[in-house]
Amino acid sequence: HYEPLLAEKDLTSAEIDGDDTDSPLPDDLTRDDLELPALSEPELARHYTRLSQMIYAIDTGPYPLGSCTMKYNPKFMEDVAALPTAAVHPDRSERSTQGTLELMYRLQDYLGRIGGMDAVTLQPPAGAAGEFVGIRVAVAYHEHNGESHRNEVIIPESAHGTNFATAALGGYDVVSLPSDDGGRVDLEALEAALSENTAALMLTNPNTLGLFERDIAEIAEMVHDVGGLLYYDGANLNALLGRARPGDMGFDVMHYNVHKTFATPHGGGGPGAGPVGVVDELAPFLPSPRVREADDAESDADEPTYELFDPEQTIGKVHGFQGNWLVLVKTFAYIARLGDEGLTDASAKAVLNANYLASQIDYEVPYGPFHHEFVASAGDQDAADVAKRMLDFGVHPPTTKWPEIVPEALMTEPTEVESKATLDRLAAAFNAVAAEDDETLESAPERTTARRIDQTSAARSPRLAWQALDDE
Amino acid sequence: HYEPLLAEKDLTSAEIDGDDTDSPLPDDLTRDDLELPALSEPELARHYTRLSQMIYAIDTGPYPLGSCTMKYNPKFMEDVAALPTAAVHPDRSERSTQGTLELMYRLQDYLGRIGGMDAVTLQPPAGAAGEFVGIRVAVAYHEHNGESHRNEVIIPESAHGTNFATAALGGYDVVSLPSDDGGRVDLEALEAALSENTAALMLTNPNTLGLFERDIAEIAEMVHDVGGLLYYDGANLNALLGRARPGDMGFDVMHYNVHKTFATPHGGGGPGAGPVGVVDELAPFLPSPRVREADDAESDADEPTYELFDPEQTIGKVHGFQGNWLVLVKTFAYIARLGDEGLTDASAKAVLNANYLASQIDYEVPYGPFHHEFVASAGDQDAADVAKRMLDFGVHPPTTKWPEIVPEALMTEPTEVESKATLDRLAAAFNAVAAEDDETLESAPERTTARRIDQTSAARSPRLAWQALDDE
Amino acid sequence: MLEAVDAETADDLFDIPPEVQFDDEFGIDSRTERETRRLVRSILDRNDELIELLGRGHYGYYVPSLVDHLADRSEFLTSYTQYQPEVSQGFLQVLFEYQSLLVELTGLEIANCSMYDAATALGEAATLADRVRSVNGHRVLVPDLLLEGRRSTLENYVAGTDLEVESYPTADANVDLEALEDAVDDDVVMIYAENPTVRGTIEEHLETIGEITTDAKALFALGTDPIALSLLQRPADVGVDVVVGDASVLGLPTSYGMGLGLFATREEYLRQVPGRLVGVSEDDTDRRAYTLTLQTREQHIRRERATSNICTNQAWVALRSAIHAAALGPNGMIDLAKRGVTRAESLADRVDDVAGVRAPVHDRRHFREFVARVDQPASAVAADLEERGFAVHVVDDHEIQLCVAGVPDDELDGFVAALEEVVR
Amino acid sequence: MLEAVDAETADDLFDIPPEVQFDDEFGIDSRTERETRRLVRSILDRNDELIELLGRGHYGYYVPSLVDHLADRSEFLTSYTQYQPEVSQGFLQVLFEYQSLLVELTGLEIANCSMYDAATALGEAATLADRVRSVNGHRVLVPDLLLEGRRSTLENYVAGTDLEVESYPTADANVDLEALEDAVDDDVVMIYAENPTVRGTIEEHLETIGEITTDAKALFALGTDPIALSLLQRPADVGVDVVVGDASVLGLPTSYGMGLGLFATREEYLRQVPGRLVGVSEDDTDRRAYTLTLQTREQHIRRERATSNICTNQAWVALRSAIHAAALGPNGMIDLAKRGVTRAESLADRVDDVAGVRAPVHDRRHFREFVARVDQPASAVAADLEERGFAVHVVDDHEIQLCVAGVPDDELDGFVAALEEVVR
Repeated sequence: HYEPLLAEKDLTSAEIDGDDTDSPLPDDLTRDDLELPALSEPELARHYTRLSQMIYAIDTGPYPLGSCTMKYNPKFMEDVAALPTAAVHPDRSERSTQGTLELMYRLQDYLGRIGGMDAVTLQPPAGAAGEFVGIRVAVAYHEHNGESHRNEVIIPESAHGTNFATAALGGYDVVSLPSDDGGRVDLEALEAALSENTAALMLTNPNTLGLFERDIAEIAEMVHDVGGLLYYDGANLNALLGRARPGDMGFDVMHYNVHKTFATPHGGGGPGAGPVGVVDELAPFLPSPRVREADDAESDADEPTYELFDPEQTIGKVHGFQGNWLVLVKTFAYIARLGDEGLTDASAKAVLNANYLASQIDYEVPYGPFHHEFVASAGDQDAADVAKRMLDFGVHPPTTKWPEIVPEALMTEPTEVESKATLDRLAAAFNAVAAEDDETLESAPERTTARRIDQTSAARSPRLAWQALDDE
Repeated sequence: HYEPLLAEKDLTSAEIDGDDTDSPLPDDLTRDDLELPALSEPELARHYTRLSQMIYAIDTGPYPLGSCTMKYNPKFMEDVAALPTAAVHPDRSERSTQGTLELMYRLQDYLGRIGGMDAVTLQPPAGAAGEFVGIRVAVAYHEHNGESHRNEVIIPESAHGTNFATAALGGYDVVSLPSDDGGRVDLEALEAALSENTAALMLTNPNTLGLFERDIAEIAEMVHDVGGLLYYDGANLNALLGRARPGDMGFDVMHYNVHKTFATPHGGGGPGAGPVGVVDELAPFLPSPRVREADDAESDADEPTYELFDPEQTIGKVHGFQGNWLVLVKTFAYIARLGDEGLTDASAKAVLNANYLASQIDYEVPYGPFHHEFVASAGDQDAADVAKRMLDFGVHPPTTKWPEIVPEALMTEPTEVESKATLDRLAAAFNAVAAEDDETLESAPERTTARRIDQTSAARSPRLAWQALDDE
Repeated sequence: MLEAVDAETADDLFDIPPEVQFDDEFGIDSRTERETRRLVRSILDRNDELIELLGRGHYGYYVPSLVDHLADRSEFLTSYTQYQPEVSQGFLQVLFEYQSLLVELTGLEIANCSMYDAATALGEAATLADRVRSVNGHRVLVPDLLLEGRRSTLENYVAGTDLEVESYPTADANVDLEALEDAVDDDVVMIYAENPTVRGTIEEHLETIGEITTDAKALFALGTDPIALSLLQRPADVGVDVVVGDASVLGLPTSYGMGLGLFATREEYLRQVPGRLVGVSEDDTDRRAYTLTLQTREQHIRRERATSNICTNQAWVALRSAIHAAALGPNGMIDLAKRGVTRAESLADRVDDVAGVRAPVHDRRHFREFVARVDQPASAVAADLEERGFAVHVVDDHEIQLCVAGVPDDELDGFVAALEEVVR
Repeated sequence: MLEAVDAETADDLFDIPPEVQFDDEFGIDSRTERETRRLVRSILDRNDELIELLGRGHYGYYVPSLVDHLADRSEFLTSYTQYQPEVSQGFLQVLFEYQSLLVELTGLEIANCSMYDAATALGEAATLADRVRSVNGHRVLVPDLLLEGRRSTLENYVAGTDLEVESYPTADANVDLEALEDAVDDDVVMIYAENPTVRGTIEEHLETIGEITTDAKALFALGTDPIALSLLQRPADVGVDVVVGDASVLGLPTSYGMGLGLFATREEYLRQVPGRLVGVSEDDTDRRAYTLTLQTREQHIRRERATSNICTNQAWVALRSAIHAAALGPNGMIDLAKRGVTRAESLADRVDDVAGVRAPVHDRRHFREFVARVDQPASAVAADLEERGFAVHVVDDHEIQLCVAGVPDDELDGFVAALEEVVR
């Protein structure tokens, strides 16, 4: 299990103005040379095929990462995204891109229905970008209302790191909110945190412990009472599909992680997409452009026509064009495939699977009742070591050491796609590791492509390109 | 590296007339039940993904199988075969399938030029099927000439097994021809074998030792003098592309292994295709239908139109429809991509690579000068053991123990696609194994998915389906 | 590299006498990958886009996307025959599972890894019968309606033997039992029937045919396919000795007749089976391992005494077929088969309602396809339908054949509307 | 399973107060896979098939088939971020190689794994400048021709800082050096320029811009892309501190603006870099191993003090881009870039020959695209061209912009012919 770097197979220096070439540009506008591997197609096919075989993926086994919703990505979604008719340039006329506009319009509509939101933008290219749109919309909304003084965003301690980072990027001060004993929002602490400076509260529901925030109606009222907005982080939406909608709970703005909830593949880190839904009152601030049905007096076609428009008080753009279009096509296909029935079934199975898996493992699960994910505690074991050792059993471990409210957290989300047999295999891995001693854990993994990797030296003397390996 | 059988994951018995179903047919026309695995798409994706990772393939490393020409299969060929316009039914009208007919016509033409043949059929679905067409054409030709008494086909000892089996299937007696000291056709033995009963001589050129049959012109004359036909086995055509053509050497009929010479993938055993080319005299006997340009008085189109026709004395069909169409599309694409230049370059590199590799290995190579392949001798070592041990070095071994003219043969064909670095890696594997003792060889392989497999017990008590494993 | 081989150019390495050297050019242009793709696309774009109500041995069922994505994994696509089983376990297991699928579907004990297609599988069945026959006969009986491609291929396969192919009559597109009994004598080595038949009728008297065959000490060969087998009588239950047919109804989209020869038979004929077989064994560590087995039947070992000349087969199509079957599962396969019955019946009803059309012509149960009688010349009707975007079979002067496999309901609606216009 | 969790149905497991339960339906139909594919196809079929001479930040270069086939391998497609590096070595190596490619192209020491696109990368460059600035400035200078999507995104990114975005004038579509010098003062933290510019001109005075920026103690940020970088001046050679742009010119076909944010910078800013970085380390057996590194910069560790809020990025597009670059090799990349110059010049010449058209508008060297002046209203010309199957940019009342990237020669011929008809 070792594949040399491309650069170790070949490095060829091609000169721009060497004897063999004929540059169309004067010397002073060009570089001198370019040194890169020059390899044949067969060599490249082997390189990437071999590398692919050194990757754990949802297509090779279960991937129960809490709050990451690694569900299976149906293959047909790739086919629709690969349709030649999907390959259009963003600067084409609306008249010549009715297909793209219709799909976007229908996806906006689907997402609005699923989230209980009045208006949706598809532009944000990831969840964090969706959060950023939410924060920018909050800024614009408060400014529009003459309330530019609001400078605080309240975020539960157990929230995703992106919430904090996004609020900061948006220029807000972060007010961290502790949990109550049950692992939920502490209403008293919230009361204390809320003020006339509150711009928004960002919340995940179910939260990162998998717990539904039962007081959500009251929370919404409290936030709204001080003039703040309630933001829904869509990372855990999979738990609620067809059961509850952020819009109905009082959320004003939310993002959808389509690569989590709607099965677009994670691609080793991206691309995803983070559409944002808002209530009517916030719709004028959404990024431009959005898609709407055209007022179609001229057209005699059976089908409605669609057009782009700029929301009245738009915050402008958060992406050079319209976001991750190909991901949106897959999202649309997934929702159209499942429909009401499939989506509601997904949340049922996701919650059942999480509860079943939790019931089968020997680690303690301190909070409940949880939904699509649970956070077990590794107790005396080091959660990171537990994870490494689980790799030896051929499964991917859960997210570890977060949320910190659970000591040595093992944050586990099996998703609806796993069969009982696979859940049992996961439980067996958990339990085998639970019975092992620290020495075994510390020396894990031993059956993987690479053994335990030294993180400290990687960070202390960073070597971030093959050029940095020259002197080895 | 172990994946349970589908049936070990699940077996579900579905009843045709159970309580839940409603058969549209009376009981006596249906079966009772069907017991098969019922698994979800994610489970299947993992099953086949994991299985695929337990397969050595040209996309994971070199595959130097003599006479099998395992060359890299350019990826774009899959794309053209997957075009929706390629998915037509064979019973459609000629008018509505001009695209298919044009492609077939042009491919017939390409193959004719490459082989120096006057007429080509694309119908045979594999090389052996192509041989069978050749034999059936020979039968028909001789019958047509009132020479039904011809009942012998002469085949060199070192020929492919299919030659013998095909001649026998065609009803001919096989006359086996020994090689001369140089590894080529022994002209005296040929003289002795030829008679008024000779229907054909089947020959590969270069032969399985990689040697060009230098006396081919004389051989052709000898065969033709007794009224026999000369058949060219196309397995080794890759060596001659653009250098020499069977038609020019005096061959009357030949098959092309498109999955060897023209890079259509082997698919773990098939499908391939075995088009057959013949000289004018034999064209009337080819299978029906073939494709020709239509006499196009009616049409006012710029483009010629094409039609199917039955050769006058056709032998009929050797496939229910038109053979392996999707493979033919890939073949056409490969030839159209390479053209004269690429094809001629392929044979040059194939021959250079074989000669270079032979020069780098420690095993003796008794015959020469060879072309695209060479047969080394494992000497005191068992060639089959050598092969198993080579697997441990991460490369695929050559074909072994054949042709028998070389003791403990290692029949090696690296093809034109391998780089010098890969050839050096192959040579290193050969040489490492050459230096090892018998014990090591006999216990090899040890780094593979499965260790050495017991062939005897597999054949002695055959278990050929999961149903046969029930009592384990 | 040239230095190592002592040559100045690669050309020096060729040992071809001047008189047979090729010094000309093929006259074939070299193209970039993109140009080649555009060329092939432009050629194939000359194929009309038609909705095909076509069957008769080749079917365009919808193939789940999963099949493409998994089968296109390059380890499957670019590997060779599994002669080194230690590094081929994945493909061997796939083929073993494919064999097992066919064993379940047919009820017979043995299925091979594939023949080329239904026609060549039929040819191989006849040569098997020739090898294993308990009588000294030479007659192979096939239905008079047999597809020309199958009949002709069969005749080629037996041309080198002393077998002869003869037709027996059909009655309303099923086997004419009386005529068959009349035709049978000691000289018969194989009787071939189909279920469903080429005209889509379901054969109602398989059991009797089995008895007739047994009485004649001949082999009963049945032509069918995995989807039909999911619902129709299990061959082993009606005395079938060899099942042949095209398994590419699963896994392969419409592809101009490219197929996957299904071949299953009884255990007693094991050593006479043509084609590759995958079996289970153990490796040196006593773990289960798969391997090609009984290779002594095959051409590369047995040469002119092999059970067949087949070498390259349709392994990758078998993979596709196995994945498709697995994706359907037992209930999905049965459902698909049932819809073949109900949708054919429903379309026949609707077509029968069209003035000037009668369907089905045969007073039988149908599977997937049926023959309709049209008052106008069938070829004119077909041509007019083609103008409107639909392809149908012309099977006789006033008969067309229609197949529902793979055609969605809305397209069938469109077809009925087009037919109404055409025969108006 | 229900028994194990002590529930009668999965519904019992939900702990949602009645007042916020959703008891209605979305009103979204469920469909089979095939129906869904037909639905999406039917919607997208409403897109006209046009030959696009479009660029301005998004390019439709031909992507070799190899890229699709390798990137679609499901281990790449369906894996998560490499937080467990021991089972992610393959993807980490790919990203490491991608970083290395950008290091070679830019001459800078550090490149990250990806931002979303050129616009967001520009935004991140500004916040980087904000963090590392050696002056207390607040001005970010960008060209007046900057694409609206980039400018607006940049403004959103700096809205939470005290930075402000200001335009400097351009002269004939390149930087107006005098005007830039006039605009610069101590308050400037970043100067952004592009090469090629949005109008396709090649920037001729990068070195001087670099000097101006250095004098101002500001960061020099350059917008470009990997194909341009293969031929044009190397950023490190002209004093560039941050390179941003869209690397999806390699690897991704036209996709409605979906991109791959390129981000490379100098080693001194390492700890302030946004986004993921892959580094080399060793495993317990002392073998080389790859891992995400310097994660303390990132949001999941550093939360509100992170260098960026980015989490999900464009890793899979980076894979595609890396494969495409590898398929081209250094000579292929240079050739592709050169053709961007020669083909744009050639098309400009031909277009200039058309009566009523003048091209290029700018008296500069061009890369890949150029602006043409048309006597008729540009929007009418564009609409007429669209009728004939060609899409072009309208950039002003009488200006259209034409891009040759990815358009084969024969289609350019067709375009020139169509243009002649349109302006006739």
